Amino acid sequence: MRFLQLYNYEIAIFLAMVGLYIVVSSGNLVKKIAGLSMFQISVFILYISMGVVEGGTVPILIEGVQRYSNPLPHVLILTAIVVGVATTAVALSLVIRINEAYGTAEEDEIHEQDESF
Amino acid sequence: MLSVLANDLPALQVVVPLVSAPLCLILARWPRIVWLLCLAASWTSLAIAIELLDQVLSGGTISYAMGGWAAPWGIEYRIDAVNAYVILIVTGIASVVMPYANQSVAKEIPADRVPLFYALLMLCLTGLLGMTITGDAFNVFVFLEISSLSMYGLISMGRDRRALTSAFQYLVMGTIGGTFILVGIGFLYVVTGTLNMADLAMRLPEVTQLRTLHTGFAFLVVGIGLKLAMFPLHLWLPNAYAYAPSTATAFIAATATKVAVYALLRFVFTVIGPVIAYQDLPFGEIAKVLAVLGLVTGSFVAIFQENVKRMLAYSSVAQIGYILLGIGLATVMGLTASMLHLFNHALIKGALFMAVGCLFYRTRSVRLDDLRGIGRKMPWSFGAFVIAGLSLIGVPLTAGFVSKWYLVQASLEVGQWPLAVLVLGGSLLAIIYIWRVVEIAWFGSPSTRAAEATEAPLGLLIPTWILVLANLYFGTHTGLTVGVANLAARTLAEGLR
Amino acid sequence: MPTELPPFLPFLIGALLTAVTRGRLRSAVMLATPVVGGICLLGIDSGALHQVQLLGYTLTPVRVDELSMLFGYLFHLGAFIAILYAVHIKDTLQHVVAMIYAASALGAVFAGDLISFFLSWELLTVSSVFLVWARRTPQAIRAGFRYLILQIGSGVTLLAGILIHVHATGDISMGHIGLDTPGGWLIMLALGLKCGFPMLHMWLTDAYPESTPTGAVFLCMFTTKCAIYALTRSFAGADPLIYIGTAMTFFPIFFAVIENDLRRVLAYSMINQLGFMVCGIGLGTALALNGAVSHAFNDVLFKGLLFMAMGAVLTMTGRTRASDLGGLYKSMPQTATLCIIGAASISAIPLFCGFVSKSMIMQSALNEGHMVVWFFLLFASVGVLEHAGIKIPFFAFFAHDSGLRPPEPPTNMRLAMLIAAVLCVVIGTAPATTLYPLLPFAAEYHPYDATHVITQLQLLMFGGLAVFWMMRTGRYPTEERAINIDVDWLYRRILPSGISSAENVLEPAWSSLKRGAARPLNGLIALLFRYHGPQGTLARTWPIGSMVIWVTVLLAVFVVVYYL
Amino acid sequence: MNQTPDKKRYLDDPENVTRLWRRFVLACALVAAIDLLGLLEVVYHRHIAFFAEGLPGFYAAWGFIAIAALIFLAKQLRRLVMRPEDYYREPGDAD
Repeated sequence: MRFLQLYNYEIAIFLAMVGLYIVVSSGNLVKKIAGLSMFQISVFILYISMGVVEGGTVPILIEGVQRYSNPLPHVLILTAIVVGVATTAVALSLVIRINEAYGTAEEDEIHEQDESF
Repeated sequence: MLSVLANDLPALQVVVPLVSAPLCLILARWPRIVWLLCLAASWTSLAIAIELLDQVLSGGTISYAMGGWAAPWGIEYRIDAVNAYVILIVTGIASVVMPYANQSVAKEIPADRVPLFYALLMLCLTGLLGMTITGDAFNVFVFLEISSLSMYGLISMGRDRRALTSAFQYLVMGTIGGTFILVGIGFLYVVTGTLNMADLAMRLPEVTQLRTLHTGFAFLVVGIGLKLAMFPLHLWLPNAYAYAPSTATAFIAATATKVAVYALLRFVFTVIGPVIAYQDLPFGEIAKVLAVLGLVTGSFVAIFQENVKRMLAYSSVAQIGYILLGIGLATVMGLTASMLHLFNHALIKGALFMAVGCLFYRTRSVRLDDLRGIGRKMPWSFGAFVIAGLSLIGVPLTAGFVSKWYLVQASLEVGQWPLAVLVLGGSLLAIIYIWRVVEIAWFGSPSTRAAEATEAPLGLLIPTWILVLANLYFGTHTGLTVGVANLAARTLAEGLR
Repeated sequence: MPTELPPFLPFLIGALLTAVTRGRLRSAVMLATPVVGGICLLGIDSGALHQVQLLGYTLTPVRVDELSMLFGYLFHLGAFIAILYAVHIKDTLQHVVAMIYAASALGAVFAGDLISFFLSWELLTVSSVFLVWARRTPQAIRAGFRYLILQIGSGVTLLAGILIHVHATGDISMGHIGLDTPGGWLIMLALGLKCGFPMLHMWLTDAYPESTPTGAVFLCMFTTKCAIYALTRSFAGADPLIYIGTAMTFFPIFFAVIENDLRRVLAYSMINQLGFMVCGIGLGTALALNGAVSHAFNDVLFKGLLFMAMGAVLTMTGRTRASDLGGLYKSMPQTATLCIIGAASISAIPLFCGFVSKSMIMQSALNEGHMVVWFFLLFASVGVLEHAGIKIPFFAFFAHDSGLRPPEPPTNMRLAMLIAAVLCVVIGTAPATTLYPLLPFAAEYHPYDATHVITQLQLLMFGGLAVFWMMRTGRYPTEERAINIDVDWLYRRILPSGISSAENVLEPAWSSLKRGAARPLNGLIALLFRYHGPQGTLARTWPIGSMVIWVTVLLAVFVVVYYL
Repeated sequence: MNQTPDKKRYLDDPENVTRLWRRFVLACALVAAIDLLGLLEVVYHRHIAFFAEGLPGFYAAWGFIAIAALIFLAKQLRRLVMRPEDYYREPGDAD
């Protein structure tokens, strides 16, 4: 039943694939960003899963607890989350500008307009 | 005071541009002061970089504990011949681009966004320098994202609305690349429990057979490959270079891919180690195949481009093929060639994009059609383009020749004749696409835009010609570049053979 | 110390000064350059004078020995004559590139290693093409491009040959190379293109007649002579050169007979003369090599003289076609006389300089027992008399009167021609005190003995007799306002039409291939085609989705390959 | 380019040209005659490296035959390679 024990890794892989699939399949730029975020989040889960120590608890000092999870991946992922938020913010603002310039946020329509030049 | 600072040079290398970025916004009401600040920051960076290289060459590797936290736990800045050399390239280009920026930016960016532009440029510089200088794997990711995010902003400031879509494309691709790198670093962490590169290098040999490691390496290579525009992951690059403002293009084209190449070298040679990468895994073969594909397709596509900046961008893809080829050969000679081309290509592409920026400054277009006959109207700008183009082709006495010479030698050394032929063949293709521009821009009858053009102002010409002359200088005085590149290659290749 | 100066430096400095000065000052600078350079050269020491480190090799940009000194003197002399000839024109571009051109020729003959030689070789190409372009006609521009492409081809071949040679032997010195390695063959091929090997000669007859009147004089002096120098240095005694050289003497004379443009006749004649030299190099004995280099020396003088005479005609009348000219001796008697001296020299009439050098090569062929070669050479030397000795002066200055009465060319042009003509005669009459002491190889030769003089006179006079007899009886081919196609036809006509017809043939095939065979792979092929295709589809920006697919594909490739 | 009316020149008279021609033929005959004297070792000593050189009048004959052959062959070559003057010409070319 090793397969089931690794469920959080499988969720991470599943999320990553779903996220990438959305980026590939959806023509809408906002949805692409959503997919991208999902892809990033899957990696956060991956990292957090890595930090798990069997039987450990959250790495905050608690009386009587000996086993803590590894705090380092958590710290790292805080940074990564910040990066993810920043990326999403930049991406969304770009979409706003694109929408102003083209009047649409659909990728195929944008390409159509540019090729008409 | 100075001696105290001198001990903190590695930190200052990153902190100086980092601090100047918010200052740009605080001083936004005085654009001229903003520019002067950035100029000072980039020149200071260059001075620090020169000092660091000097220290490394005389005293060996510098290790600097960030915030006083010792190495495996804290973040270490670790400078050896390799990254001292790359830092020199990045700061050198920044120092030349910054004087150029003043007039070019004023013309291309709306006045209210100029301070923002400079802030982003400084952030970008920070990110690139940080990526290079740090000795911590995760820190690489953080600085990579700093540079990437600021690059998206820089690109989106182009006047053409396609700059926006290009920036968006790059953002999606860059984020995927960054995330791949993150995954790769995570896998390395899982198998070793450390993020310090030197520490990783020590512990990885214990776990060479683990698939986790192999998968992590695959993620790293693809992720970094995206940033360095390795074929076929280069698709974001042509648009990004083509529609960004001239200054941004010149800076990014000359530095960003170089730093990504550095990151690849660092991970392959220092962290993973050449034994695993080349002997256990076929990294060398894949790199060679992709290098050749990039070299050939990049050059061919460049021939057909109607937009000069896009043409140069595709040529960058081809030139990255050369660099990758040297890495794929996995010999000291090959690495020397790669390191040399890293430097020389920065000079070449910087000069070319700056020259094109000069043309754009007067004609407001980079389409070949509009540039018809411009050569005779703007002989100095176009002369710079031609000489840098000769260097790109690899004509003797220019910098481009030196690196190609070494690359050919490296290919012959391992008995790979076809590669040497390909390298020379690539030069022939470069002749074609550079010649196309020369033929149209020099011999064509002037277009309406070209007819009204006059020579670009000195503020643009002088920095451009500095890079052009650097191309000629380093084509004839190879002592410095070859010496350092060879030292860097030997540093990298310690684990080789 | 003047002796420490690299021989090419005075010319480079001269080029710089020429670019910034004007008027009389510039004329003085230009004329002083070869004089100063020549004085420096007189005092130069033998041996490797300058060495620099580049790319891990020790380069020797200046290496002096007797062979390079001979060419050094020759190029200074030639440059002085050509500069004097050109000094009146007001075209900064031409003056500057001519100086750089001379400098690169000197760089080539004094280069002590293959890399320096290669650099000079490329500079030779790049500077010389401007002498063609300076004519500024559309034809000249196009001819210049064709010239440039072939010459760059020669440069690339040379570089490839050098790389292979250096890699095989580890030796970069400019010395004997020989044909033992593929590198040697490539180097010879590259040199061969520059000195007009058969089938590689077309740039010469294509571009030289399109160049400016003064540019052609420079062109005829340096490029091919550098190639002769290099062949002498590196391929002396290579057997194939004997036969290549013989072919070079032989085929151009037929073209020269029927060619209408007199400067093109001279270009063909040049290949013919180069053939004698190449043949001598191939024979490889001390006498033959002396013959080759001394013939190169004399060729600069008499071919330069003939090009100057035709350049004078072109300058004064604006035309060089035989069918347009004639009767010019009436108003240009001095030019006509000087031209005849050049014609006599190239025809190797005794007392003129061609006689004292060509005989050495002919004699060597006999000595070495190459009878067939000797017969062909003899045939070719009579042919020279026909097209260069008689046709050039006859059709330009005599023949039917064209009615043109141009005045004599400017004084400096006449003076330059006079110097060349005087040298032709002086060397022709007193070779033992002028030319022979300069020769690099140890071989005694005395051209003036009764048998040789009389047989040569017989040969030439009866050849002349045949020409005039055919002219008087109408058997001589008339001057036609026409051109003759040569090997360049292949790429000026056949290649372009071939490409377009191939397109016509292949286009339907390609589209049916796309339609029929490729349905399952349609996506992939469409992807590839979009990528490699013409610019229309390439201008398209890629959708983000397909980029991401590439990322995943590549990741999959890496993972799979790593797992295997 | 036109000057004052030409004065009559020596070569303008066909008579004179014919006269020159005859003199040239005579000179040729003389040179050939010397060869015959050389054969008899009268005037000078002939040295011969190759049997053909020993034939009387070899050089003279070879000179004449070579030119005749050359011109004949060149005329045949014309059929193969001669093209109109504007063969390569493109619009806009100067004369």
